Amino acid sequence: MVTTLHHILANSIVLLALKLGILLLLLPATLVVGYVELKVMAHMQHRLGPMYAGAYHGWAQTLADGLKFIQKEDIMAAATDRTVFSMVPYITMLGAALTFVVIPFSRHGVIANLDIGLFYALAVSSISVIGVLAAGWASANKYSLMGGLRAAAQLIAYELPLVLAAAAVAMQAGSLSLVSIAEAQRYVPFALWAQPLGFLIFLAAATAEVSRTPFDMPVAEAEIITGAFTEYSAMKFAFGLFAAEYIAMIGMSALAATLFLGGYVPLLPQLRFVPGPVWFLIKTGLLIFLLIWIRWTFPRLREDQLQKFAWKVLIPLSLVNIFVTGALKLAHWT
Amino acid sequence: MTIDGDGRERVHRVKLPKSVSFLLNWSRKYSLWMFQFGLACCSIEFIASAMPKHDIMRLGVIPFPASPRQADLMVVAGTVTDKMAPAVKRVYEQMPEPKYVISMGSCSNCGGPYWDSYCVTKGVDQIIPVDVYVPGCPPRPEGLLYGIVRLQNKIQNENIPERWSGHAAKIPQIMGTGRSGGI
Amino acid sequence: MATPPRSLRSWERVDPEEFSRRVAGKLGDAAASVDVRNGTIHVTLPAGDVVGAARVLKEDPELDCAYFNFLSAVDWEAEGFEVLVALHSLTYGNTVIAHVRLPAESPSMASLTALYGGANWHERECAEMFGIDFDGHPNLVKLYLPEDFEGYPLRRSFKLASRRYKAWPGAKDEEEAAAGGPLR
Amino acid sequence: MGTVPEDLTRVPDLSSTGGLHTEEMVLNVGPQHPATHGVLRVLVSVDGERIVRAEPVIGYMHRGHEKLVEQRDFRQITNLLSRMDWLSGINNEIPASLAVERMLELEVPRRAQYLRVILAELNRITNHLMFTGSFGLELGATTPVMYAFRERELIQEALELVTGGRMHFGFIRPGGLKEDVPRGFVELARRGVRQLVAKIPDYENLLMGNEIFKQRTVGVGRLDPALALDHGVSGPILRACGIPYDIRKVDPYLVYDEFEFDTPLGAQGDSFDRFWVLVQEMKESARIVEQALDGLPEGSHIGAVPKRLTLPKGQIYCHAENPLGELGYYLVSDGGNKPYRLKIRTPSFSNISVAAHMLRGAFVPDMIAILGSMFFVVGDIDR
Repeated sequence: MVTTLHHILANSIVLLALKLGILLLLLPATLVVGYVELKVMAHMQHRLGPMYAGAYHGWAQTLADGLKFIQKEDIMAAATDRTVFSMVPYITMLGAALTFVVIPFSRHGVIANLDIGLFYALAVSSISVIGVLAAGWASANKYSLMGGLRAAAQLIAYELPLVLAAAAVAMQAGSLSLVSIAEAQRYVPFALWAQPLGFLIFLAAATAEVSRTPFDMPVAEAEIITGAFTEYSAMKFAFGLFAAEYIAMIGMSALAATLFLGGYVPLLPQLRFVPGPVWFLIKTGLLIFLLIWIRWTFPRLREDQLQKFAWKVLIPLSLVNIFVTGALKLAHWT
Repeated sequence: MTIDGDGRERVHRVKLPKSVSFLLNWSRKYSLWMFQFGLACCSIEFIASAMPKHDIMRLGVIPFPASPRQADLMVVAGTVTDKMAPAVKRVYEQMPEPKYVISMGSCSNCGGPYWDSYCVTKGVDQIIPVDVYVPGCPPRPEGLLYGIVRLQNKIQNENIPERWSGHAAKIPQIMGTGRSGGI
Repeated sequence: MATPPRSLRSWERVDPEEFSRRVAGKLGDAAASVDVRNGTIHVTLPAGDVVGAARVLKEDPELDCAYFNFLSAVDWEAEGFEVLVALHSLTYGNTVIAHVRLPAESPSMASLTALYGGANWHERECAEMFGIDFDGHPNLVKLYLPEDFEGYPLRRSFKLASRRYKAWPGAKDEEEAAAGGPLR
Repeated sequence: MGTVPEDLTRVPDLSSTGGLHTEEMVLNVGPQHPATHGVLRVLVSVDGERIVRAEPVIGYMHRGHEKLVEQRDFRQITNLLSRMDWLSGINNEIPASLAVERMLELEVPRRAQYLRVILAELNRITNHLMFTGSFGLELGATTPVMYAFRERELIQEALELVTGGRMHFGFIRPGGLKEDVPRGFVELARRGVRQLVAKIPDYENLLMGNEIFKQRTVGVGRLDPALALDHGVSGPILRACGIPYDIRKVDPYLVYDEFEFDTPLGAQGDSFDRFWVLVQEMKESARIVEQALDGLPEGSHIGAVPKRLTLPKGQIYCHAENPLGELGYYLVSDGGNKPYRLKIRTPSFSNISVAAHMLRGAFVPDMIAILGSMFFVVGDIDR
């Protein structure tokens, strides 16, 4: 009976609205995550963080930030390539946001359940780097250029382990569809038994993908002054760097939660009454918290050290992981 | 903008609904991204104000941006020398409007203990407009926090059309002499 | 890597009196006078061969003044300038300060940069503050002040403009006030 | 010996580019840059991310202390000198008073000497804590600086209780101290250093125990001892090269010879060693403070100082171990109540003059690690 209900829901207009809502909710979600980051950071550092904006524990801090950025003067220096410069925020935002098209919030709460969902998610998530590179080039600023080049160099280093770790998951689940992958983890997430190594590799690579410490060399404030985004101000900055970073962070966390923690699938059969989206949000939230935690604890690596780490550690490890997964699969089925 | 009979520019007064103007002012008041700009001694107290004991972030002052392009507030903390003055001015010019300046400490207010030096600019207000002066040598972190609250009050009462047309006169706030370290 | 300096290997404090006798013996005629004041050895060198004397101080294993402490000057107005070169011997724990007298008109001295790399900035500072020329310095441009600054601030003849117009903060002791100095 | 070693003056071999012709880019770092904490400017020529040449440009904080003290009398100059290296006011004031006292042959009461040592060491701790935190900050770790300031505020509280100031104390007078310490100081100071010693393992674990931190600092910015001596490098940076030059030991002033403490020495002279020495020195300072608090004698806080402070004609060189290295005052008196000339030999000036050699051949991110571990205060460089 439950399945029929789902079936009806899957084709209703209500669900269509829900699907659109997911995309529309992305901006408010960045505000929430931004606020959470400020508060978590502050409490880790023995501080309180924002307390006055919005009266209660500074809940409206990021809202004020957003409203303020709208009012700021949009500066473009004379030497900038104006067209490319202006396009950058759209590219980085879009690249980050498109991932959500295939991420299942519940069994049917997915905008498009593509057969090659995983492939699609990994492909679109690397679009934003083009934006960063373009920003570095168009800004006509040496620091930005260095930031852009660092981002491009980083892309090659982390993209391979990211894809290889995801490939092992696809092998394990026997599907590239994210819904099938989540379903394959009913009650036992992959991170716990089949893919713990893959999970760690994926997390490391995903941190590099969203340029967060210890892999935040493309934006390193102390070295190259927010890198590619040195010259950006006002809304271009808010969207190009801030919103894009948070959306990418949410996106990668959601992807990792789906691939390794089972996404919307409950952790225990007894807890089936808790709806799928809640499970999904809890798991994604945990991973976001983890990323924030790492961000405010570790120093950053050097670009060449990241390359070494990616090529000499992550990639061999992920190949081993694939091999082991394949071997186990073979042993199990024969 | 039109030109008056006597050749002066006159701004068409745009009336903003009170609620809108309140909201816009409120957002700028609580989102003061502060440019990390330390010059001399005061910069240490300036850093101390961002640290656990005083935690300037409570007031919505976010000390993140390393680039002036993303900053709303510049705290000139320390002695401005004649050699540094062009750089200070340039940094100020790189900030996007609406922007605010707090002059922190006696040196940047008036030269302070270096009043007779041959290479110190006596007062940063000679090169950039200042919104709030915080006295002290150096001011205690609490002094800076009070200065920020004064700035926030000022922002909350701003007339947005005037400010954006560039016609609002900059009226600096001069704080009462609080208790401060040093001389 | 170069051989570690002797200072690394051993460390003993030699009595300043004894060390000054050693300095006097090693420098011989190169030093006009050697004496000890407050535990520091003061050597007066003629302006002619400062580098030679410094080389002896640095390279003689019994002196071993390899540590370049500072270089500066004192303006004695009509009596010319006195350049101070402070060297330290880590091995024997003594500071040697060389005094070099230069004329008030176009003072000039040989640069120590070839012997002590650290002298570079000190000489630049000295040149910009006192107007002393250092022969053989690779890059004798202004160190502190803006390019267009005129005058040599640390010369006694350089008066502070602010002081000229504003005698604040007034007399600093009773005698000065009695002599008609400005009051607070 | 003592000259610049060949391998450090040479531009590094760039054959790693495979003979590819690459263009150098001049990058202007500063005078306003987050990594130069203050207003140091470094002009670097980079090839990709490798530094081919680097030239520090200083003078952006030159305030003319040496000229200004000629206009102020001996009681006033300590107030100005306190502002020179703004992280260690007490330590700046001490040798200036010492110079005056030695010239006048003034007797300083033992209580004042002990209190000077306590205040100087507390000040050294606050200075070192600042650099402990900011070094992490520059390498991208934002949290250690917050923890460092937590302890710093505690010790600052003790200093504030005594002097009324947080940074510029103006508390050391020729002949002794401005005032005696108030009640409760001994307990507060003891609590401060005890908490610090208890928390130091936290910093050690958070930074030095971190693999990424090691990767960024071990072997980075190695300073050759001969080059260091040649440039007059002193303080923790020199000791990180393994040279036991600590003025508190080699030329004891105040009552430092009555206390038991060690001089931590590094072996490699790289960024990691410099940081390690810095952290160890805090423990040693805490040891000194504890001993001095235990043995604090009773008595007066200031000796018999003449009402009118005039110095006999003469010259004196007086140096002390500042937190950052050797601080020396060369005082020339013409018999008046003001210094005829005061040459200030600051540690940071000499320390940073060697930076050009250290930066050559490093990567741009290494520049941050090197400059961060050179522990300089711009006011101390420029005076």
